[in-house]
Amino acid sequence: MIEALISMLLVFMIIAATIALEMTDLLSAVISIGAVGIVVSICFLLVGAPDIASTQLVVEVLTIVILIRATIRHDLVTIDGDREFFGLTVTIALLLVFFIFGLKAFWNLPEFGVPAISEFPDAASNHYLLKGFEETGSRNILAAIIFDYRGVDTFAQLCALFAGIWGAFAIMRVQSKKKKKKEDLYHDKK
Amino acid sequence: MNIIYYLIGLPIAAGLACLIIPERARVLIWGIAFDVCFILFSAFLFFFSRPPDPANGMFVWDALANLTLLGAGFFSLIVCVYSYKMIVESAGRYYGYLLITLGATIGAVASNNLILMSVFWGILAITLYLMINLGGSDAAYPAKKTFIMVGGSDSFLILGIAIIWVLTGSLNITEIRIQIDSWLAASAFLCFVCASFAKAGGMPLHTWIPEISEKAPVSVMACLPASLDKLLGIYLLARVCLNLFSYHESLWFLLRLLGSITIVAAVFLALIQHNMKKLLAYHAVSQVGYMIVGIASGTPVGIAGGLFHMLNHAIYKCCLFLGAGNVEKQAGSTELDNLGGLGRVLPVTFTCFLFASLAISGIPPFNGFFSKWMIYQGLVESGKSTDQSWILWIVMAMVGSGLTLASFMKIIHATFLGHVSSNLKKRIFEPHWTALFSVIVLAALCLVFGIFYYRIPLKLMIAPISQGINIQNVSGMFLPLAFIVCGIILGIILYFVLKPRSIRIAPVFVGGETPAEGMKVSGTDFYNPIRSARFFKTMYRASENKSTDIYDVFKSIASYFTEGLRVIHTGILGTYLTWILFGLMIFLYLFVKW
Amino acid sequence: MDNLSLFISIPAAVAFFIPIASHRFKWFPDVSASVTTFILLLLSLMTLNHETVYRMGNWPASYGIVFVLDGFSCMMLIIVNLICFLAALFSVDYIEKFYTSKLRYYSLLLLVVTGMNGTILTGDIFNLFIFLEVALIASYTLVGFGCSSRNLEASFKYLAINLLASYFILLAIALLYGKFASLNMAVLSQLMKVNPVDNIMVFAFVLLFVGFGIKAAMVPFHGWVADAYTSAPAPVSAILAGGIIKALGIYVLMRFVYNIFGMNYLISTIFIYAGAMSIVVGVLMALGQWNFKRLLAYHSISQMGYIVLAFGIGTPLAILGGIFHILNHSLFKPLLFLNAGSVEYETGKRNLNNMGSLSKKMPVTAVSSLIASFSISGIPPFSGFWSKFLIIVAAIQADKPVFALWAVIGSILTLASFSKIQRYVFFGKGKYFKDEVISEVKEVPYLMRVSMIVLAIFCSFAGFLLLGGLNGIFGPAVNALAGGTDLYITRILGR
Amino acid sequence: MIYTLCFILFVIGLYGVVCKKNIVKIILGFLIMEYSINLFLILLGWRKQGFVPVVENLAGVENLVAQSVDPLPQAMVLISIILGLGILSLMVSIAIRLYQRYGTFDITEMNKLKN
Repeated sequence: MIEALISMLLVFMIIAATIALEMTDLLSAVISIGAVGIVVSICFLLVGAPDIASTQLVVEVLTIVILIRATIRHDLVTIDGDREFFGLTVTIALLLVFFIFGLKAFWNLPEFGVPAISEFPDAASNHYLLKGFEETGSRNILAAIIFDYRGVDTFAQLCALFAGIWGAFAIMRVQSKKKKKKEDLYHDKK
Repeated sequence: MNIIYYLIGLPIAAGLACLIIPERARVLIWGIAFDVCFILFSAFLFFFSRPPDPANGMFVWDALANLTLLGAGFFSLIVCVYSYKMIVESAGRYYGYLLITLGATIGAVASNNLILMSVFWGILAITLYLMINLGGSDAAYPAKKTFIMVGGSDSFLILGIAIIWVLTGSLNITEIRIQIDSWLAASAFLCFVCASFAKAGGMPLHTWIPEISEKAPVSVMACLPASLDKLLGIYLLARVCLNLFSYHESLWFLLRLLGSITIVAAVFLALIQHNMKKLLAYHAVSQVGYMIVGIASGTPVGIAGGLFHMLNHAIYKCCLFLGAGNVEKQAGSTELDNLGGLGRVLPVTFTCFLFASLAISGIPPFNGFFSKWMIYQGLVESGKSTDQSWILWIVMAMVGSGLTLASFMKIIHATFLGHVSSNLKKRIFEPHWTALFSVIVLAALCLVFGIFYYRIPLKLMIAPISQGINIQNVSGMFLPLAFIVCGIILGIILYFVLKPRSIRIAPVFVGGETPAEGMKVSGTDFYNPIRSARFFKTMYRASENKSTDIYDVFKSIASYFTEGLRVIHTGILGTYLTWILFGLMIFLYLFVKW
Repeated sequence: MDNLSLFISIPAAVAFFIPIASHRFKWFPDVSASVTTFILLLLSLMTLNHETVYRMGNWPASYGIVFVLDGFSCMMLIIVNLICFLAALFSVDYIEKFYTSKLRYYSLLLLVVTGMNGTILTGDIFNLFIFLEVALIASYTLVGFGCSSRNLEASFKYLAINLLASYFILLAIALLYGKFASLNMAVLSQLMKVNPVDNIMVFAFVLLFVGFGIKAAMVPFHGWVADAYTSAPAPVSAILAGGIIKALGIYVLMRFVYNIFGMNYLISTIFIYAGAMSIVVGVLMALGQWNFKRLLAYHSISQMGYIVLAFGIGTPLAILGGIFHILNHSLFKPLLFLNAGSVEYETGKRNLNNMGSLSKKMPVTAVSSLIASFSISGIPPFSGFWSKFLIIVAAIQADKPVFALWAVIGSILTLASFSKIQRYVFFGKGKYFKDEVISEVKEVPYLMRVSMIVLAIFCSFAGFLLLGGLNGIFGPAVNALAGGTDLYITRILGR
Repeated sequence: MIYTLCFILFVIGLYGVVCKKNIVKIILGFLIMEYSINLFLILLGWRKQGFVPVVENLAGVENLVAQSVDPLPQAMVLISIILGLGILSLMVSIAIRLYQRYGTFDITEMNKLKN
C-alpha cells in the first residue's frame, strides 16, 4: 500500500524535477522544485520520520525563499538550451551508462521494507533502539542519536551551517578588495 | 672526525661566510677565498702520496680522485687569483659559490657512497646555475637552459643509482662491479653516461656550454665548464667505465661513436663562430670528444690518454678563457669583428694565448699533442683486439685536430694580428698583474706538461690510475715527434725562403674615399666558404635554427603536447564535469569487468 | 595527548568566537587565529608516537563515534596544522593589504582547520563526510574571497565539482549503509571481509574512489584545481595545496583503499596509471602557464600524481616514499604559494611576464623560492629528492622500471617549469617588464618572512627525517597503511 | 523498484548539473540530487508497518527493536538537510554575485579562467 503510494509520489517527483530542469522560466522552475521538496517531505511523513518531515518542510520554505531571491530580479535573461550538441550527446550517453551500472547495484539492495538492521543484529541502530532510552533518557531515539550518540555529527553540522551562512555573508559583502586593481592582473598576455 | 670532513666542510663553510659578509668588504672576501683555495690545494698536494683514511668506507681516495682533486684545487686557486681585479660586482656571491663548488667537488669526487655523490652532484648543478646567473638578467635564459640540462641529467643519474641499488643491493662504489647482461643494467649505464656527458659537454648534451659562453662572466666560464665540470664529468665517466661496469662491446662502441661525432661536429661549429668566447666554448665541447674516445677505447693507453687529455684540456682551456677575459676586460668586446691588432698592446696575453692555442691544436712540444697521441694509440690497440672500425675514429679525431688548428689560426689572426679595429677603445694596456699571473702560469704549464710529459703528469698522476700502461708504448712516440718537428722546421725555413723580400705598404686607394671598415681582412671571414658548401650549409642551418639542439627538440615536443592539453582545458564547468563522468565510467567498467 | 576532541573543539570555538569579540578588539582575529593554530600545532606534535582510539561521549566504537590516532593520521595532523599555522601567520599582513573583512576570513580559516582535523581523525564514515563538508564549505568561500569575477567563477567551479563529489560520496555511504547497516569504518571493513563482493560494494567503492579522487586532484578529475588555487588569496592557496587536497583527498582515499576495502591488484594498477597520467598532464599544463600561481597549481596535480603512484605501488618502501612526499609537498608547495603571495604583495603582479629582477630586492623571498624550486624538482640535497628517490627505487623494485623512468621525466619537466619561474621573476626580466614595477619594491614584512623562512628550512633539512628508514619517524605511519585492514580493525574494535 | 526510482531522480539531478548552462538550473540539479539521496536514506531504514522510533511505553523496548524503523538514517538525513541549506545559501550568493559580474547566468560564458 505504502509502497505504491511512495512509488506514485516518486514518479511525480521525477516528473516535477524534469519540468524544473527543462522549464525556460526560472521562477516556474523554482516553484516546481518546491513541489518536489514538499513531496519529499510527505514521503518522510509516510515512512515514519515525522521529525525529518517537519524539518524538511521548514528548510524547503527557506530554500524556495533563497532561490526566489536569486532569480526574481534576474529573470529577464533566460538561458534556455543546453551545451553544444556533441558534448551534450557524449555526456548523456555517459549518464545512461552510469545509470545502467548503478541499476545493478540498486537491484542488489535488500528488499524495500526490510531494513538492513534486521539482518545485522549487531548494528548500531539496534543498540540505539534497545538501550537508547535507558542510556540517554530520551524517549525519542532520534534525539538520543543526534544529541548524544552522534553528537559530534551535530557539532560538525553546526560548523558547516555556520560556514555556509557566514560564507554567504562574506561573498555578498559590498567592498571586498581594498585596492581597485587592474582587471588584467590575471591575464595571460600573449 | 676524519680529515675529509674538514676538507669538504671548510670550503662550504667559508663559502657560506662569503655569502653573508657584506659586499663592501671585497678584499676580505677575496682573502678568505684565496686562503681556502690555497689551503686546499696544498692539502691535495700533501695527500697526493698518502691518501687520507676513508672514514669507514664513506669515502674513497684513490689515484683517480687524487688527479681530479688536485686539478680542481689548482684551477680554483688560479681562477681565484685571476678574479682579484676582474670580479668587482657581487663579489661575495661569486666567491661564495666558487668555494661551495670546490667543496662539493671534493665531496662528489671523494665519496664512495653513490647517494652521497649524487647529493654533491646536485649542489654542483645549483652552484653552476647560480654562478651563470651572476652574468645579469641577460644570463637568465642560458642559466635556465643549463640548469634544465644539467639538473635533468642529474635526475637520470638518480635513476641509474636506483637501478644499481636494486640490482646489487649496494651503494658503495668500491663494492659494485656490474656485468651488463640485462637491459636494466644497460639502462643504468646509459643513465650514468648521460649525467657525465651533460656535465662534461659531450654531444648531444653539450648545447648549454656555447649558450652560456657569451653571457656568463668569463672567469666563471674558465672555472666551471672549461675546467671543473670537465674534470667532474670525465671523472664520472672514468668511474663508470673503469669501476662500476665491466666492458661491454656495443655500449663502448656507442661511446666511441658519440665521442667522435662530438669531436668533428663541434669543431665544425666552432669554425664559423664570430665570437671569441663562443668559439672557445665549442672547442671545449670538441675536446671532450677526445677524452670520451680515449676512455671508451677500453685500452690502458687510451684511458690514460683520455685522463691526461682531461688534465691538459683543463689547463689550456682555462688559459684560453682567461686570456679571452683579459681581452674582453681591456678591449671591451669579444666579437672577432671588433677586434684586431691586439698583439702589440697585450703582448703577454698574446703569447700565453698563442701557447694555449698551439697546445689545443696538438702541436708538439705542447701538452695537447701527447695526450692526443696516446688516444690515437689506444684506438689502434683497441682495433687490434675487438673494434674493427678503429680507423674511422682515428680519422675523425685527426680531422678534428686539424680543424682545431685552423680555427685557432682564425681567432689569433682576428684578435691579435692585423690592423687595430677602429671600434676599440683608445688606450689599451695589459690588465692587473694577478690576471696576467694566472694566465702565465697556465701557459707555462702547457709547455712543462708537454716537454716533461712522461716525467711529471704521466708517471706521477696518470700511471697509478691505469696500472698496466705500457711505458714502452707511450714513450715510443719519438719517431712521429721527430717527423712533426722536422715538418715544422721545414715550414719555417720555407716561410723564410719564400718570403717576398720587399714589401711595399701602400695606402688603399678607393677612388679618393676613405676605405670602409669592412674592407680589411678581419679573419672572421676565413671559413665562410665552408659555410656555403652544400652539405655544410644544411648542417649549419640546422644548428642555427636549433633543430639539432636536444633541449629545443624536447621543448618543442613538450609544447606540442602542452598546446594540445590547453585546448581541451576550456574553462567551462560542463567540460570538467564530463571528464569526471568519463573517469567514473572507466573505473566502473574496469571494476565490473573484474 | 589523548584528548583528541581538542583538535576540533578549539578551532571551532575560536571560529565562533571571532565574530563576537572582533567588534571590540581589532587585533583579536589576527592574534587568536595565529595562537590557536600554534596551539594546535603543539598539540599535534605531542601526538607523535602515540596511538590511541578516543571515544566521543565515551560511547564505544560500534555505535558511538571514535577518533582514531595512528601513525598515518598523526603525520597528517602535524602536516596540516603546521601549514595552517604558517598560513595564518602569513595572512596577518597579506589580508590586511588586499582584502576587507578579516574576521570572516579568519573564522572561515579556522573552520577549515576544524574540518581537516576532524576528517583526519574520525573513524566514522558519515562523520567523515560532514567534516569534509565543513572544510570544503569554508574553503569555497575563501577561494572566492576577493569577489572579483574570476574569483567567483573559480569559486563556483570549485564548489560545483566538489559538491558533485560530495554527493557521490554520500550516495556511496547510503549504499553501504543499506547493505551493512553500519557507519563505523572498522565495522564496515570487517563486514566487507566476511561478505562476498557484490555489485553494491563495487558501485559504492567506485563512487568513493571518484569522489575522493576529485578532491585529490587525480587526472581526469582535476578541472577545479588550477582555477581554485589561482583565485584564492595566497595563504589559502597554500592551505589548499598543503592541507585540503591531501587531508580530504589523498589521506581519505588511502585510508579507504588500504584500511577499509583492502588493496588489490586492480586498484593498485589503476592508481599507478592514474598517478602516471597526473604526473605528466599536470606538469605539461604547468609548462605553458604564465601566471605564477596557476603554474604552481598545475604542479600540485603533478605532485599528487607522484603520491598516488607511490601508494599504487604499495610496497612498504613505496608507502614510505608516498608519505614522505606528502610531507614534502606540504612544505614546498605552500612555500611557493607564499612566495607568489609575497611577490604579489610587493609588485601587485601575478603574470611572469610583468615581473623581473627581484632577486636582489627581495632576498628572503628569492632564496626561499629557490630552495622550494630545487626541492620540488628533486635536486639532491633538498627534501623533494629523497621522496622521489624512494618512489623511483620502489618502482624499480616492484618491477615497474617504466614508471620510474616516467617519474624521472616528470621530474625534469618540473625542473624546467621552475627554472622558468626563477628566470622570469627573480633573475631575468619578463617580456612586459617595466622598471617602475620594482623601483619601490622592498622585502615583505617580518611575519610573512618568518613563515617563508621556516618552510625553507624544513625544505632544506627534511631529508634527515628519513634517517632510520622504515623504523624511523615514518615507521608507524607506514605500518598503519601496510598493516592493511586487519591492523585497523584490531586497533579500533580490539578484536 | 522504489530504490530504482530514487536512483532515477539522482540521475536526473546529475543530468541537470552536468548538462545545463544556466547556473540556477545547476543549483536545482544539486537540490534534486540531495533530495534523492535523503529520500533514499530514509527509505532504506523503513520497515513494513514500522513505528516511529519513539519509546512510548517502557515495557515495549524489545518490541521497538523488532518493529520500529531505523532511526540512524533519519539522523543522517536531518544533518544532511541542514548541511544542504548551508551549501545552498553559499551557492546562491555566489550565483547572485556572478550575475552581477558577468550579467548572465550562463556558465559557458564564464570561462575567463581557462587553459
